[in-house]
Amino acid sequence: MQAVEITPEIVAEHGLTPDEYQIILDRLGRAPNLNELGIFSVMWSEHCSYKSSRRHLGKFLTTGDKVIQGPGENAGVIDIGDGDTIIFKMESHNHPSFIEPYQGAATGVGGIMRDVFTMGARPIALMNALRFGSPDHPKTKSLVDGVVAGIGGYGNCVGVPTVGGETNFHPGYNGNILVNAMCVGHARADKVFYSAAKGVGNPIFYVGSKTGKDGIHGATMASAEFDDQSEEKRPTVQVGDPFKEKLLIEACMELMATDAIIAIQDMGAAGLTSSSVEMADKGGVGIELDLDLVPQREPNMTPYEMMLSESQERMLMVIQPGKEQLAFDVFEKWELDVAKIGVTTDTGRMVLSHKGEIVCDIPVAPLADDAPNYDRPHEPTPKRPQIMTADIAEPSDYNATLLKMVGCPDLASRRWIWEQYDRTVMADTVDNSQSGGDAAIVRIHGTQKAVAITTDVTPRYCYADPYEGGKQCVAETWRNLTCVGADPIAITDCLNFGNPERPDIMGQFVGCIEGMNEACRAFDYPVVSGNVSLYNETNGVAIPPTPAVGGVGLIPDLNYFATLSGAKDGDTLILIGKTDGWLGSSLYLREIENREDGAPPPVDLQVEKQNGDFVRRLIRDRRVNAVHDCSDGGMLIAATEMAMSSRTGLMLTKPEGSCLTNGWYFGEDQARYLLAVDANSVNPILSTAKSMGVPAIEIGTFGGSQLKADNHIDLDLSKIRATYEAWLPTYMES
Amino acid sequence: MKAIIHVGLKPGVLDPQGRAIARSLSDLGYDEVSDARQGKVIELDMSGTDKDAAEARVKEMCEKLLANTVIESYRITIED
Amino acid sequence: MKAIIHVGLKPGVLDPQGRAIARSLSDLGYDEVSDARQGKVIELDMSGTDKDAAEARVKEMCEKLLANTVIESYRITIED
Amino acid sequence: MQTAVIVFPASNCDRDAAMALEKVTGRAPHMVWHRDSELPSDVDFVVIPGGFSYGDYLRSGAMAARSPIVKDLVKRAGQGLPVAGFCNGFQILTETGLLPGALMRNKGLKFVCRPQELKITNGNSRYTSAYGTTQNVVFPVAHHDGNYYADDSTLDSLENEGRIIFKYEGNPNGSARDIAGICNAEGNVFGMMPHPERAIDPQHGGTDGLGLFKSIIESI
Ligand SMILES: Nc1ncnc2c1ncn2[C@@H]1O[C@H](COP(=O)(O)OP(=O)(O)O)[C@@H](O)[C@H]1O
Ligand SMILES: [Mg+2]
Repeated sequence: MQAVEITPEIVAEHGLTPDEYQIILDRLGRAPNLNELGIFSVMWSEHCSYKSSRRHLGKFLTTGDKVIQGPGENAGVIDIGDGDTIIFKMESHNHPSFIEPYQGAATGVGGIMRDVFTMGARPIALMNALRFGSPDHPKTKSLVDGVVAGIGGYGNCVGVPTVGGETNFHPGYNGNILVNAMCVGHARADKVFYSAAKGVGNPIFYVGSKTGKDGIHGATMASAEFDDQSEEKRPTVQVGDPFKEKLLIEACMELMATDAIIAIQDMGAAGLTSSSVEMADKGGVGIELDLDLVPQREPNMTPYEMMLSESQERMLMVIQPGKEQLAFDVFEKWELDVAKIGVTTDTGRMVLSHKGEIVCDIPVAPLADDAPNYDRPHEPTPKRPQIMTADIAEPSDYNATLLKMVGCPDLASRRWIWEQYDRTVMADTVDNSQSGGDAAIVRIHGTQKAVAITTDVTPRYCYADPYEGGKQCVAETWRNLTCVGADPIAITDCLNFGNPERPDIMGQFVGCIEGMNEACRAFDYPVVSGNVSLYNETNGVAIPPTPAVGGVGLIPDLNYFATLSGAKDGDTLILIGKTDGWLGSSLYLREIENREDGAPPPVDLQVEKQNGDFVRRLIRDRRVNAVHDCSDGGMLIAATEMAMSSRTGLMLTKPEGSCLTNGWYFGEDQARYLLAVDANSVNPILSTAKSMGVPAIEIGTFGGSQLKADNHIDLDLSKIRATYEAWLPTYMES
Repeated sequence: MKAIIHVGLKPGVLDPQGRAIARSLSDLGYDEVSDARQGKVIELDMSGTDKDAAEARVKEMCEKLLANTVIESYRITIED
Repeated sequence: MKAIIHVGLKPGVLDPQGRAIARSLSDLGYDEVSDARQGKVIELDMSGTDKDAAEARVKEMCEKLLANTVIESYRITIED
Repeated sequence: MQTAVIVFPASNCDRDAAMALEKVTGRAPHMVWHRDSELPSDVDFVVIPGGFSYGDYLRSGAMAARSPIVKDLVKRAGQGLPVAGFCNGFQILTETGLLPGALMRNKGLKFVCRPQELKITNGNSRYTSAYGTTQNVVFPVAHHDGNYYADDSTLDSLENEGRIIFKYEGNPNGSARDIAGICNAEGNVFGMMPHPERAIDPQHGGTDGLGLFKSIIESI
């Protein structure tokens, strides 16, 4: 091999600090060659080593009755009874999507699916959480267009329904959009696969697509702050092949049905390097690979390129000796590349050969164990003063205000997005005609059970107060699962932040995690998987802290669930939870008053739990016709969404003694739900609520074709709907 | 005038479409085909008569809209 | 040898992609563009040296697979 | 009654089609691999399922239409075997020439997934007889290339011969004459872009798809 002298410049180009390089020198007792340096650099990148976040992630509640596998594997695994498990995870593909929105988003979807099926689960649902810059920003429209097309292009082709997500616009994301994708899969409990390579002398198989020169250094790129030049550098982004992915899923499922696989790991960021190191490290074995045997897309690839390539749709597996032929047969049937490229050893070393030479020979343990683990300085975000509702002027025209709200970028209908996603493929999406709901409902094939899935975070709260915002995003997912009648079980997360080397950003990160964790503990709602994306920052301007949370719950029997549509003429609208009219950091304040300030609404976790448990009980007892929680935009927006979805008008009456009118309509007090119930169920529900200490009041009646509220609002529902549906398509087509 | 623009994937970028075509041709018995690539051709009808000026404009269109220069390269021909 | 195959929609078949391109270009201010069409180019790497024989084979490939003659027409060029 | 579903690489509605057939016939269909050279001899009805066979590369359905199994399928269809293609299956049927025309990119250029109202324009066909007096049904659509094209004389003869079985109410993709589903002259081969197999269970939001499967099964 040509000897490249490792200079300090080369070390720096690999994103390693002099101190980190010194550790490598100490461990090896010599200078690394370029291949070895490349391997250390990707293993110790922020993306793979979580060096800034690891110690804080350790605070999360990660265990519980229903947790089969918490963080640390490719995805989390929970028990949903009857021998069924649900396997899920969320992941970011922010930087690639900014550079090449279609392929960036597509490969994000492909990558997260592999994390799930590598564990033995058939993917059954996809979700996505998207944040774009201001609609006025010149790049936003084409980014939305490309990202949405990419998500659909990949998921639709593979044939996994994309059932929900969230989309926000804010200038804070102008230079760094967020594309977080979540995948949920189903496996039988005795067919869950793990990544620890076991045994010595066992064959290592490479399957899937060939290795090309795609995205070399992609993992390091995802950890480096953007500057304006990065658009010029135009790093190679990976191109996805959903057709290959579909074949890979079917082939893996077929081989997994046998006992041929000892361990399996997808090749994600840092490809062959991280997959082989992780398998070896977890299994406490060594690994020997002959790189000449790696299926290659281009001639003359170097060991460095092969080890660092991020070509998509590839897997690594340790196969039971004697079952090699079976593995070849299955992958050849599905027309995939398959090769035996190495064996497990008892040396604890990673040894790579290429054209008859040893091109890497390093101990495996330090790659993982000695990865840097920083305690970065962090400063708490200063508390903001509370804004008094009385200090916010009332709008002179509530009709116009409501129309402005339902037509604003963050509340307007997402139909233009979700109609590009196949939501009904696999024929287990429940209630497929309705996509504005609180949580998606996907049946476990062949049963009457279903999983409920939601993604949520309110970055403006996290920015105002990371700790309260962290509590809120977990609470909102819990609430959204409750709204459909599910038992919330566990979450995954995708923590998107700026540069962790800045104490204020690190303060946001720590604050959000601590708030999230407190909510997880209060609800017994552990974190089972997740992902961290740092350095989302351009020219020193960071994104708002955005810890996206993906919640998963179980509907044990599909005879008992709810959605936000289903209110009938004559039904009564009941509001659960207390309303103080909290307008600080609300959407109303931003959209109507042009102010982004004030403390966000506090989250009382005990009250959340009590109110939510009460609502779920009512759904299980089939005493409600429709349910929706109050979130962005407050009660009036939630009530309007319910009326639109149920296709019936609504007359709202503000109870005597309630808070000021603008706060009543648009306040974002937490722990609140709206229920549509039969008129004759009202009294029994109110009295049960009273006996349990749950605040509940009657606030309206469904019927007609108008939305009316006291003497403030009188609008045709069709007009509201037209405004609500118009914004996004008009924007995209302008 | 007419502008004819060929847009193809840059060398080294995965071309799943081309691969599938090559595979399918070989299944049909066309063994002489060893590889295939697929690209786009965009043909524009343009007013004006100055070819050089047109080419410069079309180049701009490619950079802005017609090609995704992160993964694609393009070639322009101007015809009368 | 290389075979280069241009596949385009037949005249009279509405080309929604071409229309969209023309519209986007005019939105971007390229008023000189009056119309646009989008087609495919397929490039095949082929063994052999007899150009005429190759052309005949490629014609067969087009009829059998590469073009859908209900809506598309094609043009073949063989290069060394 | 024995049915079959053909499985191509990246078919993705094969399981859904099988569920629908089993629900209506009480018997699991044969799942036939695209590389097989013959359909099982006992088959009475074949479904070509939706999906993205071969990634929809080149043209939707083009490569699947040249698969080994399709030769036998074309032969058997010519002998009168009922064959239905949904979504990608419809695209494959037009690519084989069993059905006329072609399915082009949606007029709006975007993939479109939504519950779609359809009008039954021929209630006497082998695929619609069980609908009785029902005139409109709702099936989901989910496709990128569903824009049906044929030249005017083909369209006229489809229309005159009663071979347009379903039309869209509110055209989602630009299809000529709002065509959603057509059959061949003999009436045994049928293709449509919407997905009847995703409308067979109340939890799908409706069961309008069942009538289509019942119709063809009863006709055999
Ligand atoms: N990117 C997206 N992909 C799919 N569905 C989306 C997306 N963004 C929003 N949605 C859907 O739009 C609806 C409204 O979203 P959102 O306002 O975030 O709901 P909530 O306030 O309940 O969290 C939800 O049903 C959500 O699933
Ligand atoms: Mg909600």
